[in-house]
Amino acid sequence: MTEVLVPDRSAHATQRPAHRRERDAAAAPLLSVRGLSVGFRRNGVVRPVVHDLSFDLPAGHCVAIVGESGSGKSVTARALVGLAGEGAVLSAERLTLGDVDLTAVPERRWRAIRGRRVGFILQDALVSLDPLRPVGREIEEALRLHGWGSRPERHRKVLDLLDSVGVPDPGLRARQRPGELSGGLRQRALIASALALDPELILADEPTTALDVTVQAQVLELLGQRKRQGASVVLISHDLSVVAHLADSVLVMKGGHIVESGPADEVLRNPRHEYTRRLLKAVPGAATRGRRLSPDAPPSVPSSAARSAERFAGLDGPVLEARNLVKRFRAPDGSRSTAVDGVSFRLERGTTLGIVGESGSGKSTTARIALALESPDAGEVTLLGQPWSAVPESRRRALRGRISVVYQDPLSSFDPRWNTERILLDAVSAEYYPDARARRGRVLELLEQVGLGEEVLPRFPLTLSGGQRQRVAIARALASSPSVLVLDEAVSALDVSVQAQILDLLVVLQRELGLSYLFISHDLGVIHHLSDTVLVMKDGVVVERGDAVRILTAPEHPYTRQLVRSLRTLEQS
Amino acid sequence: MTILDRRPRFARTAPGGGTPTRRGPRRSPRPAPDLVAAVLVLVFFAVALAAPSALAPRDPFALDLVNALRPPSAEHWFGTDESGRDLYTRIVHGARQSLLIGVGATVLSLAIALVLGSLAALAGRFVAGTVNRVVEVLFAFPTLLLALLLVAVLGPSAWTQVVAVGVGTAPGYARMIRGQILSARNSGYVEAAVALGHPRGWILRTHVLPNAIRPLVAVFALSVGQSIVWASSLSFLGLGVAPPAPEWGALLDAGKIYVTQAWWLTVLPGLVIVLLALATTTIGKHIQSALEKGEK
Amino acid sequence: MTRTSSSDLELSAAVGRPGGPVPPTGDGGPPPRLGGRLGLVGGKLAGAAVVLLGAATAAFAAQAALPGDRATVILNVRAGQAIQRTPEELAAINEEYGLKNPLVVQYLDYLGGLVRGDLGTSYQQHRPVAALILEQLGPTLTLTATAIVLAWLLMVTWVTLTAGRGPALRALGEAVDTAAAGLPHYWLGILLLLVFALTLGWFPVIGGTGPVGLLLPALTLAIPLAGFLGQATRAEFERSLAQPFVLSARMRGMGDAGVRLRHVLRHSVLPAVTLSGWALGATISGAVVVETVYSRAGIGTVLVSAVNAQDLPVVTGVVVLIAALYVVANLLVDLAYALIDPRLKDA
Amino acid sequence: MPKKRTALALAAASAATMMALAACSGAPAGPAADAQPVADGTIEYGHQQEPACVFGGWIEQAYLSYQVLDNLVSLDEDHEVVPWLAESWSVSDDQLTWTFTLKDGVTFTDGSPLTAGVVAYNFDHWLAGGNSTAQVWLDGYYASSRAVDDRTLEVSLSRPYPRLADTLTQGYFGIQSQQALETRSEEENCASPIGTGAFIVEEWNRGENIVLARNDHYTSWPANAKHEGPARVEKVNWRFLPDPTTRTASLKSGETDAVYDVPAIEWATVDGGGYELHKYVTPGRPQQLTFDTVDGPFVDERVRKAFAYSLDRRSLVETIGRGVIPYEGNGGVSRTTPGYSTDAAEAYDLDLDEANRLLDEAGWTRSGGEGVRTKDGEQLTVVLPYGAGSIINSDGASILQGVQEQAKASGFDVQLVPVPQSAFFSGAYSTPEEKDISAGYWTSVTAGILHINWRPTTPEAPNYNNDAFNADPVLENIILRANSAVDPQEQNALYGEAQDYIAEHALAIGLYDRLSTLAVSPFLKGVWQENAQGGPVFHDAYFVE
Repeated sequence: MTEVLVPDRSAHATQRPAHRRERDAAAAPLLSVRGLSVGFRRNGVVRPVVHDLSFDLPAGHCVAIVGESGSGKSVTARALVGLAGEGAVLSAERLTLGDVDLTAVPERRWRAIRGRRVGFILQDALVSLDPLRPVGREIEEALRLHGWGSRPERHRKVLDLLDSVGVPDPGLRARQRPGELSGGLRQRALIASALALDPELILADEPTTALDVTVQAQVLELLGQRKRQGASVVLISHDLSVVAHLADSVLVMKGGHIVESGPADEVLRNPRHEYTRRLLKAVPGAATRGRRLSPDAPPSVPSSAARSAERFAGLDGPVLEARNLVKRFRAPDGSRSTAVDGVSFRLERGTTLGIVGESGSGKSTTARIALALESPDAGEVTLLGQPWSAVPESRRRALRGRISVVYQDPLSSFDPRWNTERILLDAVSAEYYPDARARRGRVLELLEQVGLGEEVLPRFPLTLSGGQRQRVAIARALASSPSVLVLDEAVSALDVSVQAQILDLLVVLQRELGLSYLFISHDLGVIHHLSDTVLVMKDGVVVERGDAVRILTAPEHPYTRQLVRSLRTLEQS
Repeated sequence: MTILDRRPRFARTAPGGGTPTRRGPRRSPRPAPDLVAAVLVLVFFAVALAAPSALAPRDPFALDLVNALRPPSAEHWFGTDESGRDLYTRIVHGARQSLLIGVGATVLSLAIALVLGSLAALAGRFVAGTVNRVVEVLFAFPTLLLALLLVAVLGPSAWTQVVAVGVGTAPGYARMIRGQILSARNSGYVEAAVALGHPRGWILRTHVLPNAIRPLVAVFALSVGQSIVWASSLSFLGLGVAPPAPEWGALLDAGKIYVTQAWWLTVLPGLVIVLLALATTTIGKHIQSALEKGEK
Repeated sequence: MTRTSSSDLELSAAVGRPGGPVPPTGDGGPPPRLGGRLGLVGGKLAGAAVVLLGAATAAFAAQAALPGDRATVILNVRAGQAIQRTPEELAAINEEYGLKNPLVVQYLDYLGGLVRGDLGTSYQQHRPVAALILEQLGPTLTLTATAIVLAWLLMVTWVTLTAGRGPALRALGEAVDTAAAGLPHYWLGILLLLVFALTLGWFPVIGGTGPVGLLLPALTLAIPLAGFLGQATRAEFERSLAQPFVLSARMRGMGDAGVRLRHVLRHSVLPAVTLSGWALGATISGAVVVETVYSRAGIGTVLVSAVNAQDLPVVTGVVVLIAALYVVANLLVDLAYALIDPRLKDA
Repeated sequence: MPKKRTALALAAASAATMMALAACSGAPAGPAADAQPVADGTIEYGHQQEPACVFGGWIEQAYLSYQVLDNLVSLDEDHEVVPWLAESWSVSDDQLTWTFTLKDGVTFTDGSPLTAGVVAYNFDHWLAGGNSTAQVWLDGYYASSRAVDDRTLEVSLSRPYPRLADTLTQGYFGIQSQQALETRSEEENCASPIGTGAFIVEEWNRGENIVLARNDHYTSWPANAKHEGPARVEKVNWRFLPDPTTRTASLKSGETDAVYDVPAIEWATVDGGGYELHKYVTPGRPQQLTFDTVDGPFVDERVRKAFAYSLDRRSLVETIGRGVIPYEGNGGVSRTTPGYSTDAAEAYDLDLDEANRLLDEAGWTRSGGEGVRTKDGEQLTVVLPYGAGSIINSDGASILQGVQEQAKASGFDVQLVPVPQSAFFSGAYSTPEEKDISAGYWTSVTAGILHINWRPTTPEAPNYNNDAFNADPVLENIILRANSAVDPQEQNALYGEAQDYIAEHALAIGLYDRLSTLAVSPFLKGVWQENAQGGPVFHDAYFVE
């Protein structure tokens, strides 16, 4: 076992583990976990978060641990490399990596194991790589720490690594800092640093979260490669489609317990446990259009609230229309960039217009212009046929009630000093509800519409769950009985089952209240699930527009094709 | 199964522990001992402020020439000064003046800062720019120099100390408030309020200012202690309240020539000042971290 | 990350600085927010002039507001008396220094002098103020500079050793920071002098301007400063320790010490760097006290005696000088910033 | 816990300090019995205050200029005037003409010769404001001076002034080179006046020290010098150490060879440490309180007396002065001044009953013998401003606080106002309306100071040095007669009479005598305090080892 731990200084170090692995594969599994429990001690009390977890991982295989936030999947991963965190209490019957008993490894030896035998990939390289250092040095550090080669050797190796993870022009990239790289390159660099020494075990914790679909596909492909080369992968994810893509076997975790485990396709095709089924059903996409994602029934919207639908029944024509919007921004260094370039769209009453695009495609800016929070440099927006973006705020105010917004992160859109009641009362316009009792009545009505109980009123958003917060945000958006609701990545931050509930809610609300949605998301699945018409944006330009089903089944523009393809690759398999 | 408690190792590997969303160390729900200690200290001084005689029945001015320069003892807990006055009594009775100076200075300072800071953040380009410059200039003045000048103009007195320290420390707070207001103004909830169609003035009143001013609660606590230190520095330079008033800095100043023979005259008053500064700072920090948790 | 920390930086700064105020950060916001600080240096130089003028004006105004007749003061200071003076006596002095000119004239004369680099002549010493100040500047600058360096050494060591090491050490670390930051200069000075010079005799009682005599005064300034920088740094340090990139570094097999020194430290000193700019200016305040306690020559001493004697030219001279120092210090900070956090250049 | 921990730590630190202090007693190994004088060397001398110029009207300047300038005459231990630059002098019978014969071949350090003409020029220079204190001394007596020949100076007076010679022994009357005064800039003459003295100002590091270098060609030592010839040491490093604790400590730690003004609290430790202690009670006006006799409650003599009776000044001074600072009851002049009157000194002792009686009689009443007295609605509040840190040192401040506390007993409400130097020098609290009591001292070689302090102040001829603001012809008459009395006995008697008069009418009461103290290392011999003002004399000083 010491033999394993002595860092191998020979330049061929990267080759040897491969041979060894062939040996091991036949024999005992590379990673073997029996009865792993992890808890955190606070004020003397140990609060368990992982219960009696057991699995074996043969070399060259991938096990996925699936679960929603708080299921304990991340802690499990960290526990496997002895970094479960402050005050962590770990116990295990058996915890072995190859022939090393991980339960008996002192800190010094851990260092030799981490990065050398176990590579760990975290989500979001923007924060997972030191923002102050060039990525090259981060990767080189991994080599240096394990005494790999000489300085020049390491430099060459870094370039090779970057190249091997598909980073173009490694020489340049190595000298850049994470902030200067695109999300995709960044994530690749991170992977390069984690896999620098070609570890036999790869722990990937949400490696694709917060990445654009196209990048996701590439990253997963990378991991797949390593797997084929014989590395074992523990994949942590909440995203079943990702799992489906890579995993040989799946562990479904809930509340620290494994509720179901088995071969990937087994579990994903016909799940036995009710929770797994829910998760699977909750994934939105082409198949789910028009059906409910969540088993629990959405709230029944009181018909009394339906009046807002009628209020503008008389009018026809689009509720929201944008013509050739252009918006430029000036960067601190003085360079100008065009965020939105000639975007036009019509949002018809009672329908949903989805805008899909990757980060930086200008979709959010478009939304802000639609909300008249940003004024376009050129072009115009009209709301309910009346001038909107062109007129001064004072004249807009009267119309503000007709259009409202729900953000990705509701918390930051709530004044931290206000509790739910104050937030909602503030949103209920005094002109329709002059006296206090009527206003409170309206607030209760709103809660009912979004399926919340009165008990949330005194609570502060901080203390609410993500789903509840988003419901409060929606309730606030509905308060003024708007005809247009702008949903800017409104469900992107939510766990899949919660997301399902919110999506269902939105569908019902639209039907009952005759709302029109401007729905912005980077997630094709969600867009597909909800939208009637779709706008595909790239670099501030609309590259394709049209009927949702048509676009997502028969895309024309190459970019759209690429998007859809990457989505497919994730879904099938 | 065999339970192997690995706590020590994991405790040692704490740095890896945090998750990205966590800001700084979590605090235990039970009141931290340092907080308790700090509160106790403050309570003591609060009593000293309200009813000094309750803690020290003696007359802080009474001469006792026979017992001059007695070291601390059961009879005189903190010893006596060159005229045989009881130091403990004087310190307790000095609390009122010292604390009021500290609080007064802080209030004044924050008031000034609030005006300047709001202007700098909210006023028109020209006014804001000018105010910024003014703050900048004031900031370039070492607090003590400002104080020296003010004392020279107004003559030394408790009131002067309040003004000197208040004005001297205001610019920094002004900057802070400006920063707070700006960040509040760029916040999501302000945008949300705009989207709801609230008028600008209303948003300023109901969202921006309240949220900007919130941290001042903490700053206030933090600042009182520091103001006392500053004020006492003035007294120490002989520019404070007139002796024989038992203001702490003045005590220290009077005691310093006896330092080699009667250490207590210098050490103890200083200790008291430090203790108080410590207490207020501690409480301030706790409020601050409570607020941060509230905002995160 | 720096973004989220900005408000805390300002708060924690308020925590630390004796007297509270937060550091100068360009035009108010925390440095990381303003893009390309280097680009702003030019603008700052322009602003610097304004600051200097403002400072000079303020000082002049303050002195003009002083009670009593300046000619009388000059005479009394020279004679060590405190009495009224006869008109004949006063006339001569008023003539010599043009004290009877309208304030505006005096002010303009003064500014004119400033532009020519002439700060006027000391009432007491009959010497050019510029010379008088320059001769005293050396000791003070040495003192403050040494103090700041010492403060950094103390702070970095202490924080790196104690930050994020579990509740007990953290509590101790914070307690020491807070205690140190709260120490009044004069008191600390007396204690150090008492213990190390008067009692143990390890250091000379009269510092003088030699290196040996420098240590105690410098420490007196450094310890509170260190505590105060520590408060700002510690918060940032623990925040950085909780950052994912730290975790991934550990995952790469990096040891605790390595993480602290190679990754975290660099992030966590940013706020302290900002504070140091202000500190150089502010330690002047401390210097006034410290120089008194250790009977050192220096600007502080000059200042106090000048204010006491209403030696207007000297006082205004010192003020302008300090304002200049402050401006320079901040330009330095901007540079240091750009070095430590290169992101600002790309911004 | 953390907070407590630090608190404890600090407490421990201070405790340690205390222990250490208890342990330390700075007794240096004195020189061997057979220690031999060594040539040259530099005297490290720690002085208290730094004046703006070397020569001037302030005693701090007198101390300094005394090293650099020579006077016409000097004062010896027995208060006899002895030759210095003048080898002899005589007075005309009408007392109006003084003739000084100067030493031969004395040259200033700028090479110019010392002539009667130069001295005459100096007299006029002082009177023209060249030295404000010299000016007030001679004002009203000096008429003119002329050089009879190079070595003979004739000073004419407008009124007899028998004590002229004594007066001229003070540092304010140092003789400077006319050439220097005329040709050099004001700055140069301020920083390094040119005299014939034992030392030359070599350099002045403001805020730190003045380096005095030996005048190797020194020929004009005073008759009471301890040795003949130039100074024995090469240099004197005259350092400015304002903080008394530091100053004393520097002597104990051997960083200085001599220090000025040992604080009372340190006296015992220095004394025990084997150091040579010099204590000089400066003649002239002691630290005293003068009552404002033209405005406020003290216009009534009874109230003044009551105030005097309500104080136990002796025990106050002796406690706070640690037995080092001498109590002085006399409000006119100090015990070492010729013509000192003990009667005046013992005029008032603590007598509360008498104090209360007088106050009741004066109409200042109070209920139940408690609190502050009042008279037709007005409180018996008296303002006592003092020049904190300049005229009154910290010991003095403590004593004044004692006065305030003691006066409470008989129903006075004394308002102590420490006036910072700047305000003080700017003439704040200099008018009768602003204050009721003035505190202060004025060193002087003769009781002639009485004339300066008590000359009537009138609209035509204001005397701003008269703190009583009175115009008392009787007192003036006594003093003028004294000033001009030729026979010392007669003169002393008259000066005594004046003091008794001041005491009798409680115009001023004494507090304590101003000390000029000097502590010298056992390795430095021959340092003495000159007898006019108690400044240190380094001309004769030498090291032994």
